[in-house]
Amino acid sequence: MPVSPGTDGGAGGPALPEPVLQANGITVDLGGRSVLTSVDLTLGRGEVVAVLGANGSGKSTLVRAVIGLVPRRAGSVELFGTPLERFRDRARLGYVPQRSTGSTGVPATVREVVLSGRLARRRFLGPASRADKAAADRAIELVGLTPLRGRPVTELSGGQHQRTLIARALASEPELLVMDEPLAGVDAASGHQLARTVGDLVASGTAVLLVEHDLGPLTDVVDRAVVIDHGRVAYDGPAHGAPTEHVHHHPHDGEPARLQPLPGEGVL
Amino acid sequence: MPVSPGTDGGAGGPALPEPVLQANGITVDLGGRSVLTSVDLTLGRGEVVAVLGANGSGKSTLVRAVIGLVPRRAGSVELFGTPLERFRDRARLGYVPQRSTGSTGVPATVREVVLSGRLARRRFLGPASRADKAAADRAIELVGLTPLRGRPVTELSGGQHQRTLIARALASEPELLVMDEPLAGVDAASGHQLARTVGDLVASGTAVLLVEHDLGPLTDVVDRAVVIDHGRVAYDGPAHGAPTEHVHHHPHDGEPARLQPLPGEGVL
Amino acid sequence: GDGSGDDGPTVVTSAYPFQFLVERVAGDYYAVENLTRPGAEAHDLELSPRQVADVQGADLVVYVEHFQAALDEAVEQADREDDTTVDLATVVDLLEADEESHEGHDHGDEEEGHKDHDHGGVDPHFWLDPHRMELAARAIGESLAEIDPDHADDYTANAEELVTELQTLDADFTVGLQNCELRTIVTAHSAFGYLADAYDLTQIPIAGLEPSAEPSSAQLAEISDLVTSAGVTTVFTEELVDPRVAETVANATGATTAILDPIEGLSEATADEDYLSLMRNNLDAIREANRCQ
Amino acid sequence: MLELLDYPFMRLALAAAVITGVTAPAIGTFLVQRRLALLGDGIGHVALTGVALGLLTGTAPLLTAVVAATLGALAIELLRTYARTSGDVALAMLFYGGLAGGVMLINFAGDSAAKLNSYLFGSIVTVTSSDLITVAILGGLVLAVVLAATPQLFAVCQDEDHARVSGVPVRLYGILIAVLAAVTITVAMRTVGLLLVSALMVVPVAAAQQVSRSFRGTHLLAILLGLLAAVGGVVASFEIDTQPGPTIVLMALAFFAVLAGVRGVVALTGRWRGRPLESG
Amino acid sequence: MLELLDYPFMRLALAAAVITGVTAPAIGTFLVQRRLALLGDGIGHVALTGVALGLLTGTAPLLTAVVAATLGALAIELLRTYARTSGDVALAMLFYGGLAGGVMLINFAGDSAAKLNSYLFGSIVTVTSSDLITVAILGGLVLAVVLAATPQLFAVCQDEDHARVSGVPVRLYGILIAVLAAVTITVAMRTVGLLLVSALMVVPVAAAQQVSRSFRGTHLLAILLGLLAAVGGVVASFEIDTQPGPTIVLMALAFFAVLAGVRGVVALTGRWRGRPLESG
Ligand SMILES: Nc1ncnc2c1ncn2[C@@H]1O[C@H](COP(=O)(O)OP(=O)(O)OP(=O)(O)O)[C@@H](O)[C@H]1O
Ligand SMILES: Nc1ncnc2c1ncn2[C@@H]1O[C@H](COP(=O)(O)OP(=O)(O)OP(=O)(O)O)[C@@H](O)[C@H]1O
Ligand SMILES: [Mg+2]
Ligand SMILES: [Mg+2]
Ligand SMILES: [Zn+2]
Repeated sequence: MPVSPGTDGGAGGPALPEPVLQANGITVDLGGRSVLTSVDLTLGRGEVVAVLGANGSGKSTLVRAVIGLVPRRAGSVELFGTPLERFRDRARLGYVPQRSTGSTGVPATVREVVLSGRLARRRFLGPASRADKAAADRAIELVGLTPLRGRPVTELSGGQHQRTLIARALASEPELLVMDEPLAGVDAASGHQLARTVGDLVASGTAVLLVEHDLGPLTDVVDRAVVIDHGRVAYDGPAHGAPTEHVHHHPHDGEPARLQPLPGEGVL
Repeated sequence: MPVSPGTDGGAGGPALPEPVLQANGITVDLGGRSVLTSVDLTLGRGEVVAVLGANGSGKSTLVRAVIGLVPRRAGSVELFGTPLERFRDRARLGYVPQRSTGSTGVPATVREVVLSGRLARRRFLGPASRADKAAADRAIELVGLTPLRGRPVTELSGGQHQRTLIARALASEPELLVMDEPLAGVDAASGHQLARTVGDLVASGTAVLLVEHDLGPLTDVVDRAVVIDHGRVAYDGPAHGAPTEHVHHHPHDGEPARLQPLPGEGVL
Repeated sequence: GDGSGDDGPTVVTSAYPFQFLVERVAGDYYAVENLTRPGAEAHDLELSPRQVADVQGADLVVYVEHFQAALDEAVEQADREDDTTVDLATVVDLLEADEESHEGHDHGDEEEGHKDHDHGGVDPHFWLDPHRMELAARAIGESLAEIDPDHADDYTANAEELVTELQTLDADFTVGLQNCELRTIVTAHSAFGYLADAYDLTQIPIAGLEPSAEPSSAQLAEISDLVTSAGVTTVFTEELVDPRVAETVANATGATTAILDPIEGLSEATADEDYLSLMRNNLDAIREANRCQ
Repeated sequence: MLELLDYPFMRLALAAAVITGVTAPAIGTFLVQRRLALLGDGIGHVALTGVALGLLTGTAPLLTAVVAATLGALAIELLRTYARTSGDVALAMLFYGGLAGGVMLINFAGDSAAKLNSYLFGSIVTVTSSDLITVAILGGLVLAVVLAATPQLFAVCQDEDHARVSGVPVRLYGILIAVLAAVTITVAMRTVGLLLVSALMVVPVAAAQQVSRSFRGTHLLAILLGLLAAVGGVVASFEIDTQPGPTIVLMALAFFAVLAGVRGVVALTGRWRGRPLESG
Repeated sequence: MLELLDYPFMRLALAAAVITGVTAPAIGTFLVQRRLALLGDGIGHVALTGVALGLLTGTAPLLTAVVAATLGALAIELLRTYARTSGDVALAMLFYGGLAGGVMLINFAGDSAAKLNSYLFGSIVTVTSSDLITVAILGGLVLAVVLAATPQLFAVCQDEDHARVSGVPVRLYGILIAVLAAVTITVAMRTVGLLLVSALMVVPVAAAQQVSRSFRGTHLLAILLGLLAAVGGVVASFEIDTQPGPTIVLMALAFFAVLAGVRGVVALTGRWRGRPLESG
């Protein structure tokens, strides 16, 4: 149920509803290497956009750049109409990182980690409110970890850990949910459950930006696909037309991909 | 091209070729919790067995137990006819862990990490032989990382890192290759490449034990599937008959799965 | 330490030489509690609660202020009466820490900084000068007489007897060190400033007041040159200090090493000695090293 | 045992023990979570340089020590962020830099700085009432910040990226933790001793981890154990006539050993064995 | 500058500097890789307890120090393996346990242990020729082991699970690293000083990391930098009249600063910018 037009949201005319995410000309260097070059990305309310592309094409870097985790060399990002630099209303943002990052010296339970997803919504002082706890428990329920909520995250299986991170992002009840390979290591049942959850969120107006290699159960909820190749947008259009199986470079060469991007249109 | 019979390799009669892996009654406790209960697993030469099951069912624990990374409370494991405890010929074993484990304080390049896969084959003293280096480079080539082989592994994307770990396992030219969700985060092209590689290995007699939620491009090479549910074998039989989509427990209960295992036969 | 201090009159001292003085002057009337000398390691300058209680409960405390931080704090905290606390620093005249001996170290302009804190800059090893020990013995006698007037005469007599022995020691040093080929002593750390001052010797310390401080290489080279040019043939080391610094200088100059005891405490090897016998050992050692008649 | 309360200094020591025992693990838990368990000792080394600088320049040494310690804590955050160094390496550089710098400066400052330790190292049995006030104010401040900002601090230490996305000024909080730790250590080392405060930041947390499974549980249990070790250590040091600092530390280590043992026995005898597997 | 060679102790110091400068980073690289950068300092603290024990029981203090340090190194491996403690916490426990134990024992040992530091801390300018032989033998041993077992040590430090699957006796190698480090430190602290040897185990590695991208490159560059800092520091300390230990450490830190700066400048000016992206 996309609200804004799929292919060129925000660029069409001033009368359209303000896009949730508007990124223009994003250019990122990592370790002295040019990783993204002039990438544009727009996301409307209730839209689900999948970022596709080969390993190392720059998908994670792109989503990290639009939420401010990676510094840009050039380009601008607006979230809900506010430039990223001045964007304070962080509760509207949820993020699921690729692979887990948080291994720390003190144990923390699933519930504690998920509750930390409420951070941006909590009043500054005092313990978590009832609403916070309820939202966290609801998120845990959604990923099916309720029986494990008192378990330290270090004692989870890979997929359980991944689902904990999904729950943490859901707990903040975001209007823009950014997920970097959320299905990696997650079993089929949980994948379908996630697809249902994303469907419900979208119905309530949440926009979703996700990175995946294989959309699997999420295929049906995705409105639009953006294919990244060598740090550039190679395709931006309807999901069913995305050249997922074809944009990849031969593993042995160092040259740019040979497939010519066909912006705005599927090649399959 | 399976060499030993699919469903009951090693159990049929003494005339059969010695199984590559024979595990009986494996029982494992983790953190005071019973994770695996009396699991049997047999793998013949050139056989490809996929371990399937829901998150937390015990797949990783099973593969880690059969290669000695997790202590067993009960049960026996034989590799190439030798009890695991006395098994010294480690070069015959390759292992790809679920999610990366090695983040260390000193940088290491892709090539250095892959070369460490040759450890069990190297002569004790002196630098890596030419054969070692050639094998490492071949493995890097197989996963398509040749242009990145001098890159520190900390500067790789998620999928590139995963492929480095696959290359490390391939570098040892193993006769038993154990892979825990090797495709997680790997793009479609590399997935197909891995399937081809596994096919070639199997043709040369290598046995493969792999854990996956979605076999994807590997579907065709898998001979047999073992479904684990709540730490027990719920199915052991031809891959095409495995109840992948059905063995999962409802996320909210704490009870055993309701599906009755149908050993030796597919349910679909 | 038995803590309470009620089970008999006690005097607390902070170092062995003071313990020696009090034991001689107080005779059997007071038990002497010598606080274990805290080591130089930063973390362990700490007294036990019993020792703090001893400081509070003792009839008399004999110490040198600004020498052991932990003891200073305990004394300050105990809030003792003035006449039951003897700070020997106020009795004898303490020398500034000797800086000249390290030529090439000029801290002239930096001195200002230290003026507000009188902690640093003072050399506490006054007991190596017998004459200052006489003053300390008399002061202790007077204090004991004040707090225990019943036995005042005994304390005075004991103090005078000790002073006589110290005077003899002083005389022996004066005579023994009169005609020497050399007037320079090279010591492991600069503990012997008072001794040198009293008997017209020049001390070349290898390390500063803290024996554990690492010397600089240029300083070692400089001292080696000084030793050679002064014709010194013996480099002194200490029982309780690692001899390697002294040995390095000795090796570099062809000198030999011998032991000179700063008498900061008794070790296992010197358990049977006392202050007086140790001082005489020191005298013999210097006479031999400096070839005195 | 009540005999020890007859001594005013023991009453002061007990009060200081209560405050230190509670404050040190309260902030220390976050250090352990960030894998900077040895920050306390590192700060101590740098404070030494600060004192030497103070002596050289004629500034109040305690002030320069606090400044140096704070700068050191900032340096660690910067090294972790901008140079390719992990926390332990950044700490090591601080250690050795602080120590080497201190030793060199002392050398320049001359013999008069030899007693510089006395600026730095206090002892819990010689705490004065004005010391106690300082420690109490500082402890109250640290506890107040920790109580108020636990969710933020937890998030920052648990997963920096996620905290950043949640709008937490990650670097600011990282610096807050480091500076709180630095100030606590510098002030406390002067009153109750460096060994005591830096050990109480870590050992009770390690002990609590043995049996606790949640962050909150670990945090609270660590504070409780810190309190018990501090008070128990002061009492024991009085009874068995030892220095209170090491006694408290050894008591905390004993807690660790006991709890690790409990955990080992429970795991081995399999009290939980056969418990039905929770599904997920 | 050649003037310094006139003094026999400077010739010995230079020889000791060469050996320490090469040996310390050679083993230290593996400590950094295992995130145990502060192991050197921890071992030093435990060795203190060992010396105190030796003095108490009338055994040779150096022997008890080596034994205590080795046991301490083993304890760290055990804590990491069996207790829920990360490396830094295990190290911290060793630190504080060693220190508290040492202080308590010194207390019992009385006066004669007061100068116990001098049993422990040497200085590179007071190395004797017999010291030099000890250090050379030890250094040769460490280098031989490191050279022979680099692939195994690398694998163990990089990914323990993978090393175990490859048939490397992981615990044994972990212990080998710890014990090698413990023995090196205990012997070297007595001859060249604790600060020097423990800092040279870490700082050159951190410096090398700034510009090197491979393990081998880091290892070799660290050894080179260690050697340069050690020799350069001895020479500089002679020229500018400072203690050699801290001078060497500060020189190594200066290398770090320069290389970190070089890296920063290169990254900022974007020397690599626009370089075609390697595919993967
Ligand atoms: N260190 C641990 N301590 C206690 N329990 C653990 C530990 N590691 C895993 N478990 C539990 O053991 C069970 C099996 O874990 P395992 O990692 O084998 O699952 P899995 O089948 O590989 O799951 P996934 O598909 O998520 O990788 C899970 O319920 C998990 O929570
Ligand atoms: N820290 C870093 N320093 C330098 N280069 C990096 C760094 N991190 C990633 N890169 C490089 O940047 C490129 C893009 O990485 P990114 O993680 O965005 O890829 P991705 O599209 O998410 O791939 P994957 O599908 O494997 O997750 C890759 O070529 C990678 O090697
Ligand atoms: Mg990615
Ligand atoms: Mg798994
Ligand atoms: Zn002295």
